[in-house]
Amino acid sequence: MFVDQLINGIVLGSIYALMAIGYTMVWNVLRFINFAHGEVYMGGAFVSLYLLLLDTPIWLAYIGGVCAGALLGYLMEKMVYMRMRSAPKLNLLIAAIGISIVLQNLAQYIWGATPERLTSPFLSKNIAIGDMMINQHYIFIIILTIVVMIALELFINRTLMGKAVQAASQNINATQLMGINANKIISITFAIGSAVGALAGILVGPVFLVYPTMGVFAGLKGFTASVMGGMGNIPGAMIAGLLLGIIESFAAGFISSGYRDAVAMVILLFILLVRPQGIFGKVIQQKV
Amino acid sequence: MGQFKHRGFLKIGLILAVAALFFLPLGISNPYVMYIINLILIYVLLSLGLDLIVGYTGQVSIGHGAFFGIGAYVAAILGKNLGFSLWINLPLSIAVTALIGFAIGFIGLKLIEEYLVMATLAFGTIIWLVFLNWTDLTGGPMGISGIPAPPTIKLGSFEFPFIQYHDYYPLLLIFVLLGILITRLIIHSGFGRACTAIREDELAAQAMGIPVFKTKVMMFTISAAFCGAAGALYAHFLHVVSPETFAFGMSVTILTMVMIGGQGSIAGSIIGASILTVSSEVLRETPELRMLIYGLLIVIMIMFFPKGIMGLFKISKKRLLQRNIQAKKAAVEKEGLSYEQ
Amino acid sequence: MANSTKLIGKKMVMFMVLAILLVGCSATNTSSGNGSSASEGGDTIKVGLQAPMTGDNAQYGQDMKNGVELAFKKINSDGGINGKKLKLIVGDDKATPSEAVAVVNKMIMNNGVKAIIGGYNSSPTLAAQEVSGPAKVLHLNMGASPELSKQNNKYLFRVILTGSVYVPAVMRYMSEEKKVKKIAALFENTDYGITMYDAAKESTKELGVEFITAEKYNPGDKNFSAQLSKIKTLNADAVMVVGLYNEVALIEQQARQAGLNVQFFSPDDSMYSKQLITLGGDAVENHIFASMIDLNADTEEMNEFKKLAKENNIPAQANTAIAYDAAMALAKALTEGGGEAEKARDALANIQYNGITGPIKFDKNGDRSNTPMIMQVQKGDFVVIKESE
Amino acid sequence: MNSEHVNDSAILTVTDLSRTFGGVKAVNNLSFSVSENNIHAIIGPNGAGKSTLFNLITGVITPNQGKIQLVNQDITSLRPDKIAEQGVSRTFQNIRLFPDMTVFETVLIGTYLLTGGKLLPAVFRTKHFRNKERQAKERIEEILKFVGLWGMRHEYAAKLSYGNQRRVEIARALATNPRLLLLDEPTAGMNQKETKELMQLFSEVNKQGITILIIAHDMHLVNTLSNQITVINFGEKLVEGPPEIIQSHPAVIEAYMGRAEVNA
Repeated sequence: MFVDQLINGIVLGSIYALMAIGYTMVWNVLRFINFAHGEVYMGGAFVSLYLLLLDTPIWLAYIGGVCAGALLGYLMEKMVYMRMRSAPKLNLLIAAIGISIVLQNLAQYIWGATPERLTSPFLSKNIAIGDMMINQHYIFIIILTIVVMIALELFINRTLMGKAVQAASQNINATQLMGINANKIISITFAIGSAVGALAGILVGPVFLVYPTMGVFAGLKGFTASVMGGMGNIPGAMIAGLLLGIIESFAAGFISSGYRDAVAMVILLFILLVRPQGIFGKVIQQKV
Repeated sequence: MGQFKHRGFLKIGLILAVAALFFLPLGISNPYVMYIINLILIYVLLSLGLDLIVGYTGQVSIGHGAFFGIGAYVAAILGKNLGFSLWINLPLSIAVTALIGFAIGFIGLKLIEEYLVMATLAFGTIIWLVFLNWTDLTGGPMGISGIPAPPTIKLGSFEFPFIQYHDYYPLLLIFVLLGILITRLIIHSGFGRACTAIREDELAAQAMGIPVFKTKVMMFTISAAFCGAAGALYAHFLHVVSPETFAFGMSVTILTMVMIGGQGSIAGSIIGASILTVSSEVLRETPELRMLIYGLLIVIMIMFFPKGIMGLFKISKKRLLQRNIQAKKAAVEKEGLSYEQ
Repeated sequence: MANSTKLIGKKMVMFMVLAILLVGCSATNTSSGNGSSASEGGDTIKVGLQAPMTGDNAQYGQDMKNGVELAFKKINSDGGINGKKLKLIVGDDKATPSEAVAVVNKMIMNNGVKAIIGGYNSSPTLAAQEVSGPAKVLHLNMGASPELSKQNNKYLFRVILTGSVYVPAVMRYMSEEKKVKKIAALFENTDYGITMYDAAKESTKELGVEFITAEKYNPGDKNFSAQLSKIKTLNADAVMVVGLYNEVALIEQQARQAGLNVQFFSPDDSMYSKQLITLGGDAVENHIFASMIDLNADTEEMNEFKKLAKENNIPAQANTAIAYDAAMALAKALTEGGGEAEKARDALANIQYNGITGPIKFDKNGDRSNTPMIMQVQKGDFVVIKESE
Repeated sequence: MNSEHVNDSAILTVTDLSRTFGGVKAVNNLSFSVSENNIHAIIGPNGAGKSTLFNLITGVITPNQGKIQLVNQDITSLRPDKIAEQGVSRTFQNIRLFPDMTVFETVLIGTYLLTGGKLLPAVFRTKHFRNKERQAKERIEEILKFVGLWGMRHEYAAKLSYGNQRRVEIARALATNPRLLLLDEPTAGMNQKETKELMQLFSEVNKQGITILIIAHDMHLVNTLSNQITVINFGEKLVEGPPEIIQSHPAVIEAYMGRAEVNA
């Protein structure tokens, strides 16, 4: 049972880590919680599902879903958030929640509310490791998550665009002064964060199904992970996501499965009160 | 002197208008419309409560749906299991909600801005999960139904039973008016002004001797108590409570009412609650599109009226006030008098 | 200054437009239904459907809606109810008690419906019948919970079988034919799941089987790994799942992934849907359950229903058929009632009607007395393995 | 402790006060005292730790070590509102008004200590409560007339001229009925006329028996207004004394005067 829960935890944690990246990247450039990120996760999965129905090859369908997620994030930014730059953060928050209501119900309107299973080439195969059986799709999730993390790390640190995104997270206004188009950076940030979020949704689709409200709790967990890792800290978010998944699985297995979702919330509270800069964050001096 | 007379008229007008409100049911034959009006009244109470902490004190909570739920569940549990009436349950609901509100405020209000938002979200979700999972007490996902109606009120030979929605209206109206009155009394006092000062500039407020944390916690507690009262009324009005009503969506709905109506404004709370309740009910005609349109409405409103509907009037009122002063100044200077009133 | 005034003016105009839109909507709304006191003035009789149209359970609501619409279409083309056409008002109860109360309120008071078909889930139905009962509105529901028999509501009828009929049937089959002794229960934490489990537990003594654990989950849960790994350690002979197809499919799939390979069964036909097989695939093969309907039955009624469904391009699901039956029975009662609520109720209480789901007649609790058959998922289809007695 | 700090008429006594920020000693072992009814000036170059000192006295930040006494009471590490309650009020270097309030409303906030923040009397409008409210409003009328803003009381404070905004801030501070008023560079950014008028106001405030501790750059202001000056640099006290002595002190000239001229 221990190993079972550990594997479940790592798989869940990979998903949370991928989700957390989206929250953290958006926080970096705009300092607000994009509550509609969970719907990007759902949207990506649905588009993949739809492409599969059209007999698209499975890899193309997955890539299509990721691209659709990126587009969704980009459009969200361009159509709503960009027009609210001067509005208080609270307004952005409400707008984000409004968008998430719209997207959830739009998905239901288009595709219906029935949960559907996304195909995975690996799902029906188990691998025996010792006397443990591990589903191949789980291994696929873990490997892909690691690949994405490395790729993202390389992008941020090795490419010019990545460095610009990083600079923007320090000070978006300064970026503008340096001659980098801030709006362009914000758009790119949304697109990348959303692409990763959509990927999370696609990976989860074969296991926990695809349905309009799938993003709600995934979003909350991803967001919790991003706070755990320290808002704005990308590697921190990844590790925190993994940690959250494992803690949650053990709590559900050994304490109570009904309160599974409460675990993340308790951790969130604990972090906020005891270490608001996150597990991996640095203390920032506030100037009076 | 003329101004005084003007004020007197206003006061009489206001009293007449409020009195007229009580006779509103006479003009409404459709009980469903009455039901919606009653629902609006409950939401007004919720918005007033949330506005106290969000609008007047500047501390944002997206967990107030949980306080609404605590009030409702306390009334439901006591009403269903012990047969207590609304008159006992209401004060108990308020007390329990205030107590929990105080505890949460005490822990959470050390945080600021987005971090407070996150913490209230976490608290709200945890409380909702308790509603959902503490099956022995709360009925779990099934909720509690069969909550008794308030007992018949007897005034001499007159009897006011609670059977139809028309019967609930005066009761709910009284509580809403009471809520408005208390809100007004609070905001026009040292305490209320302290809250506004905290909203505007915490550091400056503290330098004026305002105990910032204590004031915030107090206001948070009152705000929770308002929602608790609304919850108890809701439970005895609808006779059923179930957890999903008090999930994150409810917290968002109340906050949206406050934002769309206009923060820090009693009229705003009333307008916000009315718009969202009516649109949500009207949209029941198209169940498949209901939430889609509702969501769009929220996004559009928040994009185009960032200060809420009362914000529009506030701007024009401000301008009016200033224009008035300017005109007076000019007049006074013309007459060569010193400008003093 | 002028610029900002213009801006405010613009916003005011927008606000006005929005307001007019809303008021316009509400005006059409109130004119379409004119209070409960007004009798159906025109030539229509309104019937409400209380079912989950959005959220995780929306598929059930959609199936029910299809069935009722199919029946209404047929009835209306055959001349309606004493010359009046039936009109369906759809109300979304989101499978939750408070929404059910809200929407039933609206349908009765604003739309003036004479009868309600639904809901699908037990808890919302239990809450909603407290509104429809006093209003003397016929309420034909599809909830399985035995609680629904105890409500003392003369207007409440149940068109499916009650849990106290389903459960012993399947338990006896599992004990006698499959020789299971130790059963693990995994059920939805709602009126439906809890009462079904209680009924199952009651039947264990005479059958000589026992429940070794009772695990719960909340409706809408998607991750059952914690419950399943607990069950796995207990070496149960079989697992009884009380839930809807979404959950049953996921549970069995996750059980296979966790290496829990035992017989799964369910006490009733809530998961009887092609969706179960689409979602569950190989994992749901051999799943056993008690059912009141067999879509492969070669009866006159079934064939007619399937023909109608095909003509109207509607998938012939179990819930579609049951809702269709409910609508047909209701139409018969309304015809006999001749516009009077009391008479229609009495007509329904004494109805004798042969539907797709077998003979429909109600006992004094408003329950049907048919007995279920036992079915099994075999090669991606639902096969009767034991006929009803 | 040096004997020079013992001051019988002191309203404020700071002893061995230190505070570091990330290794930088913003205030280092600072001791001085402010005599009752004085106008005491603190001067020093930018970054000398003057504002940090004010924040320490008013409790906005807590010291790493040292002691702050108000008359005989230890106010070290008390919360800012508790210190305000003891009769210490302040203005801020960057004017901090309440953006959404009129002049009258802004100053009304200052009467919090008079009216109190009790809830039940407010809800029941007790006689006591109404009396206090009336008193508060009378007091504001008095203060606003005193600072010359009565005619502008209905205007939004943030929309006023810079000089008048400063007056609002001072009026708000006065409304708390302070014994000690801390002014953090009150004339920075003012034109000469405004500066002169404000200086006039300060001495009138002082005549009402309120001790003033003022941070200033403007040497002219310091010399004409104050009767005691403390010069600090790098968080440490350089010299202290009446204006005549400070003006000619070589260390001051070296550390401060040259730069002040550049600044001015």
